[in-house]
Amino acid sequence: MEYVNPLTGFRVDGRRPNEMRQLKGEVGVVARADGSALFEMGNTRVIAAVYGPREVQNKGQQVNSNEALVRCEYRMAEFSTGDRRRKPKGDRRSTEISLVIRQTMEASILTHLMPRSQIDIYVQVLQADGGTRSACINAATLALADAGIPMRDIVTSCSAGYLCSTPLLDLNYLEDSAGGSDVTVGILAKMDKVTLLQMDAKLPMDTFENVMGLAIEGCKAIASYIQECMQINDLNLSKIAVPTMDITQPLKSLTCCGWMAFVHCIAVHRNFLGLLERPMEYVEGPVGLLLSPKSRRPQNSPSHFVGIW
Amino acid sequence: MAMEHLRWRPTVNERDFIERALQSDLRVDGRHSFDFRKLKITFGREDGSSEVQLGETHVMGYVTAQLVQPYRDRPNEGTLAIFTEFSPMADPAFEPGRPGESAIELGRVIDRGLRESRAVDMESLCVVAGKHVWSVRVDLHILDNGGNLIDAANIAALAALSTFRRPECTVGGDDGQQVTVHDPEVRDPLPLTIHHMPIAVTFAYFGEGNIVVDPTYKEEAVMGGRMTATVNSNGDVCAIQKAGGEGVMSSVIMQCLRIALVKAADITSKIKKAVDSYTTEKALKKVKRLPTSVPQKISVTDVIMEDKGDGELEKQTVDVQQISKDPPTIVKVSSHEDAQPMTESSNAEVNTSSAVAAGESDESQEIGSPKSLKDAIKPKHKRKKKSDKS
Amino acid sequence: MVGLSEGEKHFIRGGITQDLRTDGRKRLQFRALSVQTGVIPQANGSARVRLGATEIIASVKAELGKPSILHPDKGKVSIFVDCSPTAEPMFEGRGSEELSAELSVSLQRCLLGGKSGAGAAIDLSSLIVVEGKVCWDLYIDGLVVSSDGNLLDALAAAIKVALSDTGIPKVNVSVNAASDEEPEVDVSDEEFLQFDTSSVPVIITLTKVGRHYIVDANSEEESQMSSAVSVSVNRHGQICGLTKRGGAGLDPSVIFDMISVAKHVSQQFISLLDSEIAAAEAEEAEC
Amino acid sequence: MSALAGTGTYSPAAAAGGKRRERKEELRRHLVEDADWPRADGRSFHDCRPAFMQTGPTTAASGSAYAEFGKTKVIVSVFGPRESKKAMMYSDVGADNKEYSSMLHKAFEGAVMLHTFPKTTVDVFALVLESGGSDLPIIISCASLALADAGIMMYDLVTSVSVSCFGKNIIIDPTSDEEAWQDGSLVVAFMPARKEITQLTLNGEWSDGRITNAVELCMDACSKLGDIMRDRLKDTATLTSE
Repeated sequence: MEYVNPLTGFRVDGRRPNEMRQLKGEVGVVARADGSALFEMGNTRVIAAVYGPREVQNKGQQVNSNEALVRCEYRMAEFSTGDRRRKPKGDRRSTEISLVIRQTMEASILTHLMPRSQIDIYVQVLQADGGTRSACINAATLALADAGIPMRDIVTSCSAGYLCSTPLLDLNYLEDSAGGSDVTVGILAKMDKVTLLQMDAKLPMDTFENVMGLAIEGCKAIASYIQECMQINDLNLSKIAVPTMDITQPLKSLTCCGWMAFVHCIAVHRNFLGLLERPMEYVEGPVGLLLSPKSRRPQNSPSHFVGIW
Repeated sequence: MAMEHLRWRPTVNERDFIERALQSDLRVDGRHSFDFRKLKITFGREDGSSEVQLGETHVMGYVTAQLVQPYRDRPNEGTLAIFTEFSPMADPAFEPGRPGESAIELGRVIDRGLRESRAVDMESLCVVAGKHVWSVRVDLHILDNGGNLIDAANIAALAALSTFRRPECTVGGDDGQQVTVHDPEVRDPLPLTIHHMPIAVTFAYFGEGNIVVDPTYKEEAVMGGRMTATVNSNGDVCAIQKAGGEGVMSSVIMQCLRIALVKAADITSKIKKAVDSYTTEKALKKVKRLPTSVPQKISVTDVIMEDKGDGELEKQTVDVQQISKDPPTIVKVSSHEDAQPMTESSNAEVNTSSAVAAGESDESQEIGSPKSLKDAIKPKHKRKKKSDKS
Repeated sequence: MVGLSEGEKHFIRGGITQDLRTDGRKRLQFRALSVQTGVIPQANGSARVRLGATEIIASVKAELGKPSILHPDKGKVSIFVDCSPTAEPMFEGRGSEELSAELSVSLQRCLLGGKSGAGAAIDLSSLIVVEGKVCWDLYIDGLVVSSDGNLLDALAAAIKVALSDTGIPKVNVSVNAASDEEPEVDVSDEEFLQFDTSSVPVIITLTKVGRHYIVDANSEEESQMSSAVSVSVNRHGQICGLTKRGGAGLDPSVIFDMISVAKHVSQQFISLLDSEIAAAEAEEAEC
Repeated sequence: MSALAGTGTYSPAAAAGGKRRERKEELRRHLVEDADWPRADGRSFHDCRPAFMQTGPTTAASGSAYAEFGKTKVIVSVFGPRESKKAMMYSDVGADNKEYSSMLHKAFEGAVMLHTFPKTTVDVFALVLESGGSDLPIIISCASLALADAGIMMYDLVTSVSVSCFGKNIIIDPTSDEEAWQDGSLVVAFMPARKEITQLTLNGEWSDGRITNAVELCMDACSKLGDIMRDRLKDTATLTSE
């Protein structure tokens, strides 16, 4: 099959070889998550939701108590693929992708700022049309930013392939399953460093360099799009924002039921122990919080709660 | 994953020591940054079994094959599957039973390197298109985890595949669909066609730009990121796995790939040398025709894997008998049968059965003289398998 | 899991007694409903339904299959629900299986009717292509993307919308096919047949908190319930299914009262849903 | 624990009828159309199968019960209360039916005095030896007897009965043949002394007034079944005290 038209140079879906599919990012799609995002790359559509930082749920999983524990689960919806097949949960492919996404996001999350806490990233594929792991990473970046998780950089991911002697950017499902090479790259955008790199099928060294270069360019384009998205939604990596859900949810109860409920929520859900040196940055919205820098224990007693106004 | 907390974790001092040493280009075991540890490849008594020692890392590879129906979308190709077995004996962090994350990742990285780069010729494994193809199964047993499992397991897989011999079979009968599997005694079994050797080379990245190849267990516990590049000596990149972690410049990645090329050429020649000396030895044995004393190269692991004395006894007698008749034939009644009853036993049966016309029905193969209790219970397995497939 | 303080619990219960719930609703008032169709282009029909902070994506896929020997004149419908961990961290791994299975069973009970096929939401005999040989297998999948209570009602609504969005390709069967041979089937990719969704019911869950019952409870309110009754009612006011959920026993007269309230509320909800479907379809047609 | 066997029939309203019919199709037609056609096993529409119930078939369990309603035979054993990390749990093996487990759980949630066993688990294992229709209600009734046998505190015994709907007719305690042809079904789990419904499920097509009728019919049957179960427990108690 001809994946690149020899006359026009167009691909099966009408794109040029180095053309990316339409991108769409939307934050706050899951109301009850601490951060969430929908990311579309053409027909590939994924949702990412972030819960945390919160208390470590299963102490056995905590490897290093000086850093936040990052967890990730990748799941495909039953209807996400063309042929509907019920697959068992946690198959080998999903397990590997979960691992890859987790380690990629870990590379950018400032885990040392959130000791003894846990961040859960859940990615759900709604529609799979090639490049799901890239879309998941991009969605996870947006969701983490939405949750106000401190990150050292934006991570973006894009794939590229090599078919009909042409490097192709952002493969769709048809091109992906053509049996050619597929290179998925994840970069830390500002630092211009590669954190994720996966490829299969054989490629000569210099061709590989070209294909990887193309994928990196794709990542950069996605990074600028994601930055745009973040600007529109007033998200910032450097400023540690308090996730809006955590504040507004208990806020209702605060006005209704007294401040005890509020204290409880804050103390349990936000173990921002590394951040207590700068209490003023923690102030946001109509109700502010002042946490005493001395209380470094994550307890749900209101003892380390100095005052609200 | 649940056993993650059992993984060895370096103390602050150990971590500091390893990192500080790397700053001055020193590794804790005295190697240079881009040196591999000592590689030792040995082979078991049977074709298709290998044992690789990379420093303290110890992996056993074991290849078997059986006739199966091909996948519908690839009717004229055989199949290759990689299975990994992480024993808690090798590392307390390995959970017994369900494969953990790292086991799955390892399996998939090796699978990508070998299968998707089409290192093993699959078309030549086809017997009757759409009906019978050889399904090659590579079992990788991690016996000791001293770091860099992927590279060691990859070498073990390649070495085992290189020495594997499958029984020859011919197609005949009235409808041209009858498959005859020839007894290894009658016709020499055939090796696999291996187009190229994809060698996995793992790099460990540490903060401040330090890179080493072939990280040890301790270095793995300290490193910030890892990249496994699977390359062959022709200069092709077959697979890469860098699953997140420490970011590196793309120029550094290309540099690593070039280093990997050199390492791959080196390892390829080591594997080839080991395989050559093994085959020569086998050929010599054939000439000598030693009836009684069977020259064996029994590896320690072979003994470990055998769990019941009676099975071993039976196996050895079978071996002796047949070798005395015709030295090069290798009977694959493996101790693995106990570990992997279903596939292994049906596989063993293909190999041991004498030349019986095995038409479209696999049952006809089962007629092949039952030799033991294991053989006797085979039909049940067989049926089970069939119903699974349908 | 909802962790509430005593004060909050009291507030929720008190509000319900006074017919003013925490979010300002009355007892028998639904949260804001938003409907979008055609969200999964690969499916034959799909919908995204939001009920407050609860969000469901439903898809309908039709595949050609063989009818069962027991019912050669009927197609097959299967309903599966999956709860994504995006909705609740508790759902990760196998954590959602129990709830998913419970929701699937409840939906099957409400939509598929009795064993003889009476009262089914979808007329199974309309799915037959060649009797005894070829029929449509309808796979209905619901995915809980975000959960804030009242999942069952939202799922049923999403499935209703997805079914109304569903187009089944027209099938031409070659006439000369001999009776014992497999008939040749030509699936059209241009002509689609719409479903008759008029008999697809909605599910109304009445949650009993204290002495009163409320519709469309959010997860905080659900945590305060003593019991709940889910009633599925179709456009004609007929009851197609009923499940009692949750702990405490109920006096029979209370149950009968709840059923009649549910019937009343359902008619309002159906007309609301219908107008939303019409609006969503108009919007989709514009795009 | 000692065991005692006993049989008893119970029928809520109508009198028993007589003949057998062979063909299912015809059966169905009759069930739908006729006012009171005798059923395959000779019962009339509102007639339950004879109930045989017995406590203590398994000695290893803290409490157990066996129930036989016509062809349906179930055995339920109860373990506990015993220490647990999780809250109250019900498990169900044998019948490959997760649905039944959750239904069983629901039926008892409101009946067992959970607060009397903090931090403990009561495991209920139900095994359907032979499935002959109305399995779930029989499991529920049998489980309630087993729980009582185990000395688990309950507000009341939970008894359960199902009915099938055929056209305009309602048939109580259906056999599996009848279940296969029904238009709709309704299961009620009931606490007879408290007059509270703990579990109610319904599917299929039901016209208006019939739900009320059906539920009332079920409740009536449940009360009578409750009396039988109470007698069984009393018999056991007398036997032990002797």
